[in-house]
Amino acid sequence: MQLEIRERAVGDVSILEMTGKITIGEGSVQLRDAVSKLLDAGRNRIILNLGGVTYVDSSGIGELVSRFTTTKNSGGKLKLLNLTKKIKDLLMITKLLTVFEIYEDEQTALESFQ
Amino acid sequence: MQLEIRERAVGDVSILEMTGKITIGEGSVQLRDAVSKLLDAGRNRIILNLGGVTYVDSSGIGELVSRFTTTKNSGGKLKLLNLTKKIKDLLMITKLLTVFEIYEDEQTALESFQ
Amino acid sequence: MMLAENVVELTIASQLEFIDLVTTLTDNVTRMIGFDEESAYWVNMAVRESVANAVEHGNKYDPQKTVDIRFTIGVDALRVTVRDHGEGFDPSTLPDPLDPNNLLNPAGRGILYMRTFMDQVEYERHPEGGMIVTMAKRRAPQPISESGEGAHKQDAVRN
Amino acid sequence: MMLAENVVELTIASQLEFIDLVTTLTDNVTRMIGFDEESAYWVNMAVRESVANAVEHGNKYDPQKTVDIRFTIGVDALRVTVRDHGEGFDPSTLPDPLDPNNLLNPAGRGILYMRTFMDQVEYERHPEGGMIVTMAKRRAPQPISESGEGAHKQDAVRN
Ligand SMILES: Nc1ncnc2c1ncn2[C@@H]1O[C@H](COP(=O)(O)OP(=O)(O)O)[C@@H](O)[C@H]1O
Ligand SMILES: Nc1ncnc2c1ncn2[C@@H]1O[C@H](COP(=O)(O)OP(=O)(O)O)[C@@H](O)[C@H]1O
Repeated sequence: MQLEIRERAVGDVSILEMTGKITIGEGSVQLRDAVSKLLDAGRNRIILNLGGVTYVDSSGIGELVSRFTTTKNSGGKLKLLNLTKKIKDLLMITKLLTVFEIYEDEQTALESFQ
Repeated sequence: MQLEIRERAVGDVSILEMTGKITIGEGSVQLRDAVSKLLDAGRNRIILNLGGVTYVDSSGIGELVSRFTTTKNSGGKLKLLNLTKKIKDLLMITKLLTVFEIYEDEQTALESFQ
Repeated sequence: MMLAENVVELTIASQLEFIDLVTTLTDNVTRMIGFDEESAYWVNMAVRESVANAVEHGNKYDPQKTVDIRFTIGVDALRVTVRDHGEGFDPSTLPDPLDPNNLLNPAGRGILYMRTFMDQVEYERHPEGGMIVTMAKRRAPQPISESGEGAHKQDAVRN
Repeated sequence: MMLAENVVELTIASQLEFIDLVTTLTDNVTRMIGFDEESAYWVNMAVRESVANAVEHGNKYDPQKTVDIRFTIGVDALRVTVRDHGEGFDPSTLPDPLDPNNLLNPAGRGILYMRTFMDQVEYERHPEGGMIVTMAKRRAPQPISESGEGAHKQDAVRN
């Protein structure tokens, strides 16, 4: 398994704790499926905790962007939590740092939905 | 470094504690050099502690045999200590289990030199 | 059969499952020649992107077509070429992934990755078909061998 | 360019330093197809011996000559071929390393290793020169795919 995703709910906010690699094929598909499942259940306030994600290829970055857009189109929001130095580098290189809402701690991320 | 060798002396017995792989090239050469150094210094009662050796290719087994012979020819003895299951398998396959003197604990190995 | 002494070649069928084999080999090559963790990580990523493109866009997952990867361990740099057997393309006509209008595109960042992580990236059409991309990453300066000229070739691989 | 979809090929120059690249690739292939730790360990060792022989006895360390390794992931077995570009030899004329008179020989156990660790080992002279050794290791029986025939090829690689 490239990527492990655990789901947790805090009120109407869903947190996906992700560990592993988001890469072309398996990892990207798992991310897509996990977000789809939430949106299908009407849960469109989503935090992706990327603290355990060590590697995101360009397909994985694309998948993050897609899930961001899909969630927005469904009237919700998808935010990022706990970026490692490497993933921040990748978002900077791709000029996506300002596209995403990014948080350093869970509490602040949760409160941002209020 | 493929192989690490630490030398220890207990009276006139020298113990070489080996960790890593004994394979063609580097590992085999290190073993040869370590034993040569002892024999040059007149220390020909040698125990090879292979407890930390995870991998011995056919060249490595050949090197063990060579060092056994060289030590014997210099009037000494080279004995083996702490074989892992895999290395025992390899000595069985090559019919060398009965060629070497093999010990399970250091004390017994040391006493065998008395 | 002929190959310079500092070259390693890997050929895979066009399956995404095989990309990990290529990146692991990449890690071993970069470790062998002394790249630091950080450089090795980015070289790994660039190789992944180039091989993924070759499988996906070049060979279009055609199981009969291979991706051919070649590592050349130079004294100054590691060079990696990745060749596919597809129709080729013109990289100068691609949309810019950093254009504000394109930021939300779900794809189109692979070559940007490669150009960012490597010191040099060049695309060519292979004379016998397909694309070949050549990427280079400089090595840290090598200590000058004391044993003179003769030892240099070995150093290229070992350090 | 043509290659079955379940094949991975690696070509190295004749340097002992490169053997670790081959065995690490071997570990990745055996892990990918679900060999247990123990089988993977012995396959690794057999591949090391065959490549070492190709570098040492086959190509005699000639840096211009390659060793070509091919992994074929079959449904029933992993097949590994190792080819060199040397003069070849006749394996039936080799001294038996298990003969009591040979037990203290410093060398001559590599092919014994290979034959012990693999289910099949066959030597041939390559029509264009050099030796080619083909080794096979059976895979554990595969679960029968529920999605029918079509899924089998993928299974060959994935399981
Ligand atoms: N090897 C290739 N063969 C053919 N076309 C390619 C190849 N590599 C890249 N391309 C083209 O360049 C485009 C941009 O590639 P890239 O920046 O890697 O992003 P992505 O792969 O996400 O589309 C691809 O969509 C494809 O059209
Ligand atoms: N690829 C090869 N080309 C030529 N001769 C070979 C090759 N592989 C093995 N041999 C011959 O077979 C002998 C036995 O090989 P092996 O059992 O691996 O033991 P070792 O390599 O320790 O000699 C070698 O010494 C060599 O003469």
